[in-house]
Amino acid sequence: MTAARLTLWIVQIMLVPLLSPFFIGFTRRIKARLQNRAGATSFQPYRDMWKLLHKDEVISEDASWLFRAAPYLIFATTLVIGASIPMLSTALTNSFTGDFLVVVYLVALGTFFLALAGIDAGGGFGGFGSSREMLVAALAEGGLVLSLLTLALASRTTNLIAIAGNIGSVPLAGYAPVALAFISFFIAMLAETSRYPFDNPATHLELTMIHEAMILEYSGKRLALMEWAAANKYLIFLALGANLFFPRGIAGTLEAGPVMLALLVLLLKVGLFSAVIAVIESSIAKLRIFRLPDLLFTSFVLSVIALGLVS
Amino acid sequence: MDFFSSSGVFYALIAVFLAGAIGALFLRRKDSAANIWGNSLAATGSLAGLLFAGASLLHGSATAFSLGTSFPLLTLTFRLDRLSAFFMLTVCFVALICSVYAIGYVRHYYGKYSVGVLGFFYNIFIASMILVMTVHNALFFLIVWEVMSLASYFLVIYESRQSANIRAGSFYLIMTHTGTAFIIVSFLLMYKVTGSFDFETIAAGLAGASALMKNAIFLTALIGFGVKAGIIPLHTWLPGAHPAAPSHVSALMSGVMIKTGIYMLMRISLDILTGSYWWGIALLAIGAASSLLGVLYALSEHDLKRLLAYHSIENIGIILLGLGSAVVFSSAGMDTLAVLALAAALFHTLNHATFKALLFLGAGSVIAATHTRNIEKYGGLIRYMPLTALFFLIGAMAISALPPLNGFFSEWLTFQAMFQGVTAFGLTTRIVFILAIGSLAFTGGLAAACFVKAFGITFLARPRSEAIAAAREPSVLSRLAMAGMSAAIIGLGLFSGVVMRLLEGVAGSLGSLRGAAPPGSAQFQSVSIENGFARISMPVVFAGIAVAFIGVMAAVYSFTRKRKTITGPTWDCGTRLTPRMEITATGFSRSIITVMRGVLRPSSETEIEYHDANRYFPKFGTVTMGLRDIYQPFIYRPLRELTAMIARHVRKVQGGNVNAYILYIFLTLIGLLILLDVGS
Amino acid sequence: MFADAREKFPAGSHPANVNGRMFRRSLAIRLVTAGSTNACEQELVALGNSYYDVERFGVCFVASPRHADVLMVTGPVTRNMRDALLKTYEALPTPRIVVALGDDAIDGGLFRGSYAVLDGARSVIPVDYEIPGDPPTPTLIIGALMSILADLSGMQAQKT
Amino acid sequence: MDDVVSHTEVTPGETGAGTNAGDGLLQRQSLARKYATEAGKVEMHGRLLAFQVSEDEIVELCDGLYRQHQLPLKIITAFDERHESGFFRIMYIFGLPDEEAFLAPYILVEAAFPSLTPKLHEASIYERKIKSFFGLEPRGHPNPRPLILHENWPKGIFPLRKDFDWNTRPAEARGVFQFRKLGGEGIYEIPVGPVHAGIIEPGHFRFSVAGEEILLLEPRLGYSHKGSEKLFETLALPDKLKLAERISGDSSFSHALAFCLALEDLCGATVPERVDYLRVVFCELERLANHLGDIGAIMTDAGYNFGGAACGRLRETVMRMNEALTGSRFLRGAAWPGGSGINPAAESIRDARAAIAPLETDFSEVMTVAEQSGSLMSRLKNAGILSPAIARDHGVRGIAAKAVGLGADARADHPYAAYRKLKVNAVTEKQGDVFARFRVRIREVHQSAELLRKALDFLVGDEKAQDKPCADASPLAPAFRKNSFAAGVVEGWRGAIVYLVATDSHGAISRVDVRDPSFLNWTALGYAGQENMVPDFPLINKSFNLSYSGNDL
Repeated sequence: MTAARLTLWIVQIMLVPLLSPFFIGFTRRIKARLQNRAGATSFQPYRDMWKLLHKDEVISEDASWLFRAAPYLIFATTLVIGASIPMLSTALTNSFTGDFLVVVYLVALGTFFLALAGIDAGGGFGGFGSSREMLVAALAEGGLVLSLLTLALASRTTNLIAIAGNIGSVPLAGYAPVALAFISFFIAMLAETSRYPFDNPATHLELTMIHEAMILEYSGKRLALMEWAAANKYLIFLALGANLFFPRGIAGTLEAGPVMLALLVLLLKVGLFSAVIAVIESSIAKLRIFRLPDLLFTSFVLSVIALGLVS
Repeated sequence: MDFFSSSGVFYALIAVFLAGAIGALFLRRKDSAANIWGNSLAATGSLAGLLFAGASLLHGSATAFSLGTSFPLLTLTFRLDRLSAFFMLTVCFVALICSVYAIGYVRHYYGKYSVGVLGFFYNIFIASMILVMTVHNALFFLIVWEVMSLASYFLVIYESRQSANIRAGSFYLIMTHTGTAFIIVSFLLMYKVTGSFDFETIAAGLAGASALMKNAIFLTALIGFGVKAGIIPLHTWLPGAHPAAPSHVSALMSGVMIKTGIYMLMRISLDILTGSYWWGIALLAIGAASSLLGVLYALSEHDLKRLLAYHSIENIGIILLGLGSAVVFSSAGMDTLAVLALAAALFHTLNHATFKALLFLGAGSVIAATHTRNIEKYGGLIRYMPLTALFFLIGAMAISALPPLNGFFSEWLTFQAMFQGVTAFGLTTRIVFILAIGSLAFTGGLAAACFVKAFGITFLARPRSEAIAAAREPSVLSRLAMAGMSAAIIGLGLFSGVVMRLLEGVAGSLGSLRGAAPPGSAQFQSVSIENGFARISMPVVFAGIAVAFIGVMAAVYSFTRKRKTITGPTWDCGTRLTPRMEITATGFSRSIITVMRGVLRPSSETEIEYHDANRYFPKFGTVTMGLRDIYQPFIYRPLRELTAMIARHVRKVQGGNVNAYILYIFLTLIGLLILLDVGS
Repeated sequence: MFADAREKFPAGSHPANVNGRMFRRSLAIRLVTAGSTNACEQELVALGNSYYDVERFGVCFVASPRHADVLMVTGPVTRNMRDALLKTYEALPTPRIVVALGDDAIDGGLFRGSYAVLDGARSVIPVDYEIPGDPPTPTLIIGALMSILADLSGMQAQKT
Repeated sequence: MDDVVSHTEVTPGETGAGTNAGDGLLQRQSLARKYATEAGKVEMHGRLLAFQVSEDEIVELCDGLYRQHQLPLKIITAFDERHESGFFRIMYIFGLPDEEAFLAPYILVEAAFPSLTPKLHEASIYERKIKSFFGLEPRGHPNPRPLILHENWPKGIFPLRKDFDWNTRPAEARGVFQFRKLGGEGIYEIPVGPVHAGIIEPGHFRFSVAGEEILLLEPRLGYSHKGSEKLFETLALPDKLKLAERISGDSSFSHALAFCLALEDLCGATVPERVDYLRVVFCELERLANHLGDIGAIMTDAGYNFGGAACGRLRETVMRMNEALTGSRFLRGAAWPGGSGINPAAESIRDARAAIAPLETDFSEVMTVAEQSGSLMSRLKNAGILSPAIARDHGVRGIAAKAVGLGADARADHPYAAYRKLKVNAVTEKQGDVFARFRVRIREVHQSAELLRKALDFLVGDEKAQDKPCADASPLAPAFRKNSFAAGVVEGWRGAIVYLVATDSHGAISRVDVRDPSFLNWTALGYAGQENMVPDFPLINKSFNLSYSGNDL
């Protein structure tokens, strides 16, 4: 392993946790702007996390070790995923954990423990959040797997980093399924990252929450980890969307120049994605809970069609 | 090595089981003696079987031996090819763990039910499963098959003071004999073409048979063995029968007995016959339906063992997805891909045996400690049974296909096999594969949802009934058994590369796939499929999670070690939380059931009584939620009525009792046989 | 201008274990309405509108007391809310800051002495800051929060 | 008319503006004959016609008034008069629509009274309150559970009895409230509140669910109970007025005005025309601010951030108009018996007049966008449907009633202030869902803007009168009728607010009963919630937006 490779590996692993709070803050900032407000700066999540890491913790006496361990495990899965997806350079291959099914199921692993942690304290809303999270996650899985499979088949590999490298060379005729798959992926992404119209990350209403309800019982460092892991997951999905469906700009080598450029382009692309999400969250209402499955089935059907079209 | 795979060892281990069975019966007056004798001999026999099957598997080529008699038809032939060896290995491994577990577990039957009788049927049951996997003669197969069915029937009705168990047992008996009837027809058809009951001869002789005949053989076998495997819609006996048996027997029934059906389906569709395209499509369709419906029914259950039983249907579905893909590939001459798909099916067979057995053993411990199977009465058990909780969690993660455990790898492999199906075929077949992939993806998500429910409601939060506080861990041996199974689950995940190579060998040894190039390669535990189309390294996945987990913990600890952590009551919005305010299993899964109402047909009945005529002051109200049974009114009753009608019209025989019912089916089948005879 | 909140918005106790830097521009508030007349709530809601936009100062209202740094109390604390207020206070992770908002919460206001109230938050939990007004206007509340933040940051300086 | 109590000498000019008082008196006497069983015993208390009925007759009488004569039940209240007459008085006040008068049969009881509830379900909540606070047993009530006072309140102590001292604080009692329990496997309860996640008043909601569908919903209130009714008996008169402003902070002006109307009736005061118009301005500004806030909050709760933010901004502009006109964002101090507590400067009135049109245009533009949002409409429509039958039986008032087509509006039925001249037609919708309540608010915003325009136009045109003192802001010391009663009804933005004020033999105020519309509407909220999905409930609740403080008092 060369020094360049090693450096880039370290950068890639650090990239997700370091950048992710910014994009949460950035999305909130744009939403505030769209509501005629200044809003907090995009760096607010760092401040909040810093504060939480300095605070003491109150843990429910009904909660078990699982509640205590879950934040670490959930955060850890996002780190592993962060190291398995295309971020800066496609020269940084990962044939160990880079398979898209590994990523999808690592996400599921995090969701599994998040949902269990939601139940663990026995509060009034945690179980509700878990139940809804599992409903959404289970139904999102079909669209997610099949949309990524569309890319995998179009680029003849299931390795995400390799997909990012190959998908650019798919002939123009091949873009129809990719476009369909993108819509499908985008819907699944909104579901997986607890965004509109599935979940309202800004809500104060316990009865409507999904993600927030599961972490209502967390405080201090574990809350920071949970929020951070959610931010990581958000960035992971944004980066997947940006780099798999719009791979332009990602470096093909390990050289510093292209990699720096790739970082810049990635920031731009992910920033654009967050802006789109912010616009969506400002302009539509959250869906009723039993309308959500329809949307997720739509995602599934779209990617079925996309797969049928892949040549 | 050769010693272990010799016929002597085989006969000896069968003898051990017989000794265990008969000895237990003799010792029936002394419960503890019967327990120790019956279960330790079962464990010994299983261990010997494990070694024997393992040695045979590594040995490579098939071994055959026979117990000769002077009548040629009645020569008892055993043949251990890799497929048999693999299945026998699975049976023996699970049986070993279950037997060790049972030594501790069976104690709670002391003085209530005869432990000797349990030991008798238990040993017979295991031995018969081993024999089913190894006899090579259709007639003897039917005999040991019947012994297996009867032994399991008696185990199902073991807790005979509960009438529900008797009912479940009777239904099982009817269904399994219906299945057997179809199997008999299938074998008779084979005999008709080949004039032999020996599987080897049959395989050779069937090559030239007509397509109609082959289809008939496959179809009857599919129904016959499908009943045992629990495919939808032939599954109806399974969720009643598996839970009724003692938990270590449930583990065996759900973990391995239903695999006898899978074993024979593999044997017939790819070894004895050469798979045809439509069979594969049919298997894929059945697999998709069984996996999806199985997990959906599981979601709606709040009886812990029934929930697990439904998951067996789901996993049989997943195995059939692999098998179906293999048959489709094989029919198109893509033997390499067929081997890949079959290896996936075999791997999942093995994996399901391990985690389902573990889950049943965990459930058994919970039930023995709480005296109820109703999840709604559990809660907070993780505090009283921490190890059981941990083992159950491992099983739950594995069955939910979460990395880095074994369930993930076999689902990954199944996915990969089906991905190949999407690329390899034209639009129609491709759509079938896409939908099968979709069903597997949804199944995975729903299974995770179901086990969040099963684990979360059972072990987490606060106890919902007083009995929970008295719950204690099971005996040391039981815990040891569960620990062993957990280790196997982790090990199979971690070393999936090695196992996969082995299973490719097993798959490649089947008649129609012999000589296929291996589909994948495994170097340093990094598995690669189809020239690098997909690559994965389970040890790295495992290590990645572990290192990240420990790293995050260490980093956070070093940063925050001065912070205090105090415990307080759960936040309750300023009221007082009671056990009634925790989410229930019914509540947890109701949303998914509501979404799937088109398939599941949920029902809800409200009953309210009022104080006043205005109906504004209710006295009490009850809401009952459930699912409407669609199999009885839409499949079984019409079938029964059809049969009865035919019987009435043709023979004017009075219907209604079980024997007549079986008789009708026999008659119908014989009719079918005659038809085929005319046709060929 | 809001240099010393402890002089401007004084109360009996002072928050313990505050590390000055930790609350810099990050303050999560959990509101407990302990029998307020709903006027204070209206003004707190108004803090979120585009005129006041309290979020830009890093101040937010959170759903769970576990997530909160500040317990804000409005209303004279009714007899029926006493337990709930106490429970909420105990649910906050330390260091926690209690702010009584409005005259009612400070000493019961017009309701002082009534059989059904307990005459302000102070009688149930230790209060760190008091923001007077009936109800205080959003401008006043923002100013008070800013000076409380400044005061909290100043604590570190005093200690070291 | 020999038995007409002599202290109700009513002279022309004292009965309040608008009607010819002499005619009014005759009219009321004939009305009393029409409705009362024994008209000879009618006591005239200004606009309130009281007559005693025996315990055996009261149920049938009230039922007849309610069903045959279609008189709306305004309030049922009790008085502890044991120190004077040895009895408790229970009074049933019905409105006489279009007559600006009230019909008030009453009974005198010692320890129990016949329950109206089996015949007239609306009475249930009043009877439960009387039981809790006076310790009088409603005979024949199917389930007279205590109200507002929680288990920490010891049994046998009744705060509104005269022998209970207002500032005694009895020791904490222990007990557990029994919510309705729904049987069935897998049914569980979600407790929400009294400490809510958002910025909301304290109340508890108990959901029985098995999944997302609400199978049973039981609200539980009383957390805001501050003993206001008792405080009304002890505070000095200016403080009583302040207290009225603090019954429900968002309805400060309407509550205080209803109190003022009752006081004016008690002392026979008249108010100048200018004050009548100022009152309309303040009433409508209050309505405007709250409706804008609610419309925004409904959209925010549905997750429609654009509309939520826009309406939050619009509401703030109204709050600032309030401040510019009165110096208080909540119009505090504006209501004053016999006049107006605040006399806005001519300039600020002109500014306010000029601000109405841009505000309304702005609002219309926002709502045009919002009502085209399919996602928002799908959240609002068919959620939280309240059936007209349940609404009628529970006596639902205000927005919730208008949304099911029950068009009661005190501004039209019981006009006060300048509403007598500015004709108001109640806004109604049919569906009874969240959207209907949303629509009622939107239409009332436009209605308010129209009324504001007219009222402000009058005030601008009446600028000459500007300098004339329109309020006697000197220390309040009016002479009230002795041993008398008066009612004040004001259509607050939530619905009709009723004040019933009684004086003792010294002419001092001895009891004030306040009925916010929320008191009745809370009883129906559970029905609107049932069979909906749990995550839709906050939206349903917000579409009612009932007062906790106004209910708990």
